[in-house]
Amino acid sequence: MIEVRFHGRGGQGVVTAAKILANAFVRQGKFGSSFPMFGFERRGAPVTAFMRFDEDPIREKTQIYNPDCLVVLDSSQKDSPVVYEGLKPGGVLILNTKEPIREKPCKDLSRAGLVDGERIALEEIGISSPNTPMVGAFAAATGWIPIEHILSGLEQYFSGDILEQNIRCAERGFQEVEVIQW
Amino acid sequence: MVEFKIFTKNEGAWSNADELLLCLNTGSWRSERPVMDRKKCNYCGLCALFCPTQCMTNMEDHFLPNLDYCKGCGTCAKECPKKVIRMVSEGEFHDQGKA
Amino acid sequence: MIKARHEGEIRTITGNAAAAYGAMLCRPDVVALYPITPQTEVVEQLSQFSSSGLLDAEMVEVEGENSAMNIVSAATMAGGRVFTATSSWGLAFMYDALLQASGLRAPVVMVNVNREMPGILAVSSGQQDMIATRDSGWIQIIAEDCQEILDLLIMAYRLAEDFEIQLPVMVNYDGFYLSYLSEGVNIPAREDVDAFLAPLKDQPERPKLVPGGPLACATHGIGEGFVELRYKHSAAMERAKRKFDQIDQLFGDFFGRSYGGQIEAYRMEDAEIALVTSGSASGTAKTVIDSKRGEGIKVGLVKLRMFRPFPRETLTEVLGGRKAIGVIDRSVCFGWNCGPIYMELRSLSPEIGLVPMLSFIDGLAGLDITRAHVESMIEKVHAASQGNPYQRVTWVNLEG
Amino acid sequence: MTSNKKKLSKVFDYLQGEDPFVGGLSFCAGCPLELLVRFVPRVLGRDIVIVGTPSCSATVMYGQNIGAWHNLSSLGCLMTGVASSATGISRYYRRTGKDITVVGFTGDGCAADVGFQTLSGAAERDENFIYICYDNEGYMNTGIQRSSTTPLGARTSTTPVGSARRGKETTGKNLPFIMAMHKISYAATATLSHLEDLAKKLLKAKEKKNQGFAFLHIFSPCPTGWGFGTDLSIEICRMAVKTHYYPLWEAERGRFRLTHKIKKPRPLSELVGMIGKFSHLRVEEMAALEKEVAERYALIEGMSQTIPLDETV
Repeated sequence: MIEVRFHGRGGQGVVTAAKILANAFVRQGKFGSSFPMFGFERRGAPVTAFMRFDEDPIREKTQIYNPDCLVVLDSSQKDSPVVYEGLKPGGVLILNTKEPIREKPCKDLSRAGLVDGERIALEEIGISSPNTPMVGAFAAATGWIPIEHILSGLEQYFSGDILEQNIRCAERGFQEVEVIQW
Repeated sequence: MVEFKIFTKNEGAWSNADELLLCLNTGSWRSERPVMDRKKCNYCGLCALFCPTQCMTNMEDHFLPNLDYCKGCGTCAKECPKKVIRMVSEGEFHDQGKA
Repeated sequence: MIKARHEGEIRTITGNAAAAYGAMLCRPDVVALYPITPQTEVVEQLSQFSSSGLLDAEMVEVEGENSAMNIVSAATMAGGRVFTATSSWGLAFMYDALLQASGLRAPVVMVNVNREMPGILAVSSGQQDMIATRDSGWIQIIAEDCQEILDLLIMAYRLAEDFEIQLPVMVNYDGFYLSYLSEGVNIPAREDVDAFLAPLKDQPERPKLVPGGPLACATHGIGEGFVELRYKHSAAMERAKRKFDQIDQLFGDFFGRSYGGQIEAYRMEDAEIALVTSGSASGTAKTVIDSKRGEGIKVGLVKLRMFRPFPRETLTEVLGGRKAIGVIDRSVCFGWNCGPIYMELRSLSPEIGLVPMLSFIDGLAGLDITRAHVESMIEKVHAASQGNPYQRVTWVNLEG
Repeated sequence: MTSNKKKLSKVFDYLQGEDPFVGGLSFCAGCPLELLVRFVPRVLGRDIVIVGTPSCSATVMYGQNIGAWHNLSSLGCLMTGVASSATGISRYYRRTGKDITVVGFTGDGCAADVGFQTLSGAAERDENFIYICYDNEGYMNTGIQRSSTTPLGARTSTTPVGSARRGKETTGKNLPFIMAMHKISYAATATLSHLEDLAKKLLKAKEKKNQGFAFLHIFSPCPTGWGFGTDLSIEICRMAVKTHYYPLWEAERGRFRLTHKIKKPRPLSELVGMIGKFSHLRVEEMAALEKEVAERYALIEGMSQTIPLDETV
C-alpha cells in the first residue's frame, strides 16, 4: 500500500486533488481511497488530505502518519518541518513551485517532481488553483498511475469548458514537471 | 411466549372506528336541562348550530336536545333569539335524565 | 435464486455520496433533509439527484431536523417510503419525533453520521449521538466503509418495511473518517435494487391513513393495551436480529456482497482473545490483528454491525470460551465510566464466561484510532488473558 | 304548524353529512372547541386527514387503544410536529396524485409556542394543507397556564395575581398576523359566533390550499380557564368581534381585507367584564389592554387600506 499526503491551502483544490488520484487508481482497477484532514473549510487556511492506493482492498481509515509521497500545493509550506513529518525514507515530493529547489528540503526524500502548477492553472483556467497540474505532475514523477486514468476520471469533478481546461492542466503538469533524483 | 390479551391485530397504535366507537354518557354531567316552548320557536336552528355537543335533533319545525349527551351548558337558551328555551334544574324531573 | 442482472458501476465517491446513492436507488417517496456537518453532502447530493431527475421524490427542505423526522414518519403512516439523514445535535433536535416514530412503528430509514456530543462543542467524529438514542426503540446498524453504507441503506429498507418488523432503522457511520472518505463503490443498477426490494410489495399491507377513515393513528395506549403494543415493539426488535442476518444473506446471494449479518467475525475460529469494534476503526484493527497473528498472538475481531437490537445470541456464540476480550468504544457510558458497547457486553458475562473484559475508550472528538493504539490494546488484552492484572477501563488518549 | 316565518339559518347549507364524532365527547360543558371540532369536518367534507396534537382536542382526536371517538382519518403527533407531520402526509398524497385535504388542528400552545418553528417552516415552504389554530389563549388542557397568545394582564396559573406581580406582563403574540406576513396562500381569523363567516373561510382555505399554505386562526374562549358561565362562550366570541378585541379578517399573499367591519366598537370593558381572568384589572391595566387592542385593530385596518386584498381580485 502506498500512502500519499497532500498539503495546501483552502481554495487550492487540495481535497479534490486527493479525490482525483484515488479515483484514477479505482479506474485503473486497483483500490484507492482519500479523505481530507478535518477542520472548518475556509479559503486560505492550511488544508491536509490523504490518499492511499493498493492492489488489495484498503482497510485502514486512519490519517496518514508515514507517507510514501508528499504533494505540496502551497509552495510556501515547502520548508515547513510539519510537511515532512513521518516521511518514509526514499520518499517522493511533488511540489508546486516557480523556482527550482537547490537542496533537498528533507533528508528522507529521494525524488522530487517540480511544476509551476499555479502558472499552468492561470494560463489554462484563469484561476490560481494548481490541483490538476499537480496530479498530472504526480503521474509523471511517480510513474504510479498512467495519466489516462486521471484524465478520463476528471469528468466526475468538472464539466463543460472547465473540464476541458482541467484536462489541459493535468496534461501540461504531466509534460512540464521537472523530475529531480537525489 | 408471553400470554397477553390481544387488543389489536396491528403492530402500531391505530384506532378503528369500525371496530369500536367510544362514547361518554355526558348527559349525566348535566345539572340543568333545556326546555323548549315549541309554539314560540321560529325554527331558525341557532340553538342547534351553536350547541357545542351538537345534540339538538331536528324535529322539522323545532329542535329537541338529545338528553343522552346534552351537558346542560345553556348555550342554546342564551343564543335563542326568541328566548323560547329555559334551563330548568334536573331536580324538577323524575326521568333519570331521559326526556 | 434471483441474482442482480448487472454488475453495477464502480465510482469513487464519499461515504456521504454512497448514502445518497443508496437512498436514491430505493426510490423514496418523501425525502426531508436539514444540513449539518458532517452529513451536509448527503443533502446536497440528493438535491442534485432530484434536480437532475435521478430521484423522483417529494423533497422537503425543512427548517430543522425535528420537522424532518415528523415529515418522514407521518409520510410512512400514509403509506410512503421515506428517507432522512442527520448527525449529532440534529439527532438530538429530533428526539421527540424520533421516539414517536418508533412507537408508531414507522418504517423510516435514516442515516446518522456519527459526530460528537453532548456539551463540549466538537465538530468531529464520535458515536455518542447514536449511543444517546440507544433506547429510542430504533434499529441501529453501523457501517465500516463506503460500500457498506450504500449496501446497508438498501438492506435497511428491506428490514424497516418488512411486515414482521415495521420499525425505523438508523444507519450509522463515522463522521469525517467515513463521511468524507472517497473510495471505489459499486453502485448497483436501479432495476436490480427494484428487484431486490420487490418482495416488500407482496407482503400484507400495513394499516395506513386513508381519508374518510375509519383508521386513526397514534391512539392512546391505555393500561394493558399500551403494554401489548410495547411488547410487540420489543418482540419486533428481537425478530429484527435474525431478519437482518437473512437480509444480509439474500443481499449477498443477489449482489455478491455480504457482511455477516449482526456481526462480522474476523479470524475468530481459533482466536484466544478477541477485540470488539464497530465502524471505521474495524479495518485498521483487522490489519493490526493480521500483524499480531504474525507475532503468534491468537487474536480475532468481532465487528458489531447491529447495535440495536443488541446481538446477544450471536455475540455469546462467537465470544464464548475466549480467554479475554477487549472492547473499543468511540463514546462514553456516563455513570459507568466505561464504553457503552463494553457495558452492554458485560451483561453477557454469565453466558460468555467470566473472563477479563477490558474497555478502551478511544477516538473521541475525531482523534484517530491508530495502529499503535490497537497494538497496545491487543497487548493489554493478551496480558490479561495470561492471568496478569489489568485495568478495566483505559482512556487511550490520556494514557500516552 | 308550518309557518312561512319559520326558516332555518343558511349556515345549515354548509353542513354536509353526519357529524363524524360520537355524541358524548370529553369536552367541558359549554366549550366552543367542541363545536369547532364537530363543525370543521362537516364543512370540509370527508376527504380529509386531520393531524392533531396533545391539547384539549387530543382527548377526542386520539382514540383509546382500538376505540375511536370519530370515524375520520387522523394522525396524532407531538406538540412540535403538527405542521411537519401534515407536510409529510400532504407531500405523500401529492406524490401519489391524490387530491386530499390535510388539516392540522391544534391549539395556541402548539401553534404559537412549541410548534411555532415547524409552523413557520411549513408556511414559508407554502405547503399544501390547512392549518387550523384554535386559540384559547393558554394551556387549558394542562390546567390553564400562560402561552404566548395569553393577553396582557390576564390571570393564569403561571401568571397569578399577587402583590408583586399581576397577571401576564407581556402582550399576546399576534399569531394570525405573523402567519399572514409569511405571504401564504390564505390566512384568516374566525370565531364561533360568526359561523357563516367561519364556514366560508374553511371552504376558501380548502380551495386556496391547492395554491399553498392556508392558515385559519379561530378565537375559541374557554369557560373553565377564563372564568365565565358555560352558556356565554358564543356571546364572548361575538363581543370579542364587536369590541375590536378580535377583528375578523382574511389575507391572501399578504394582502388584507376586513371581513366584518365594526364601525362603532363597543367598549372593551363590556367584553372584559364578562371574563374572570381579567377581573383584577385596575384602571391603568385596563387602559393598557385597551391600547393594545386598539393598536391591533389599527394594524389590520391599516393593512386592509394600504395593501388591500380587493385590488388584486
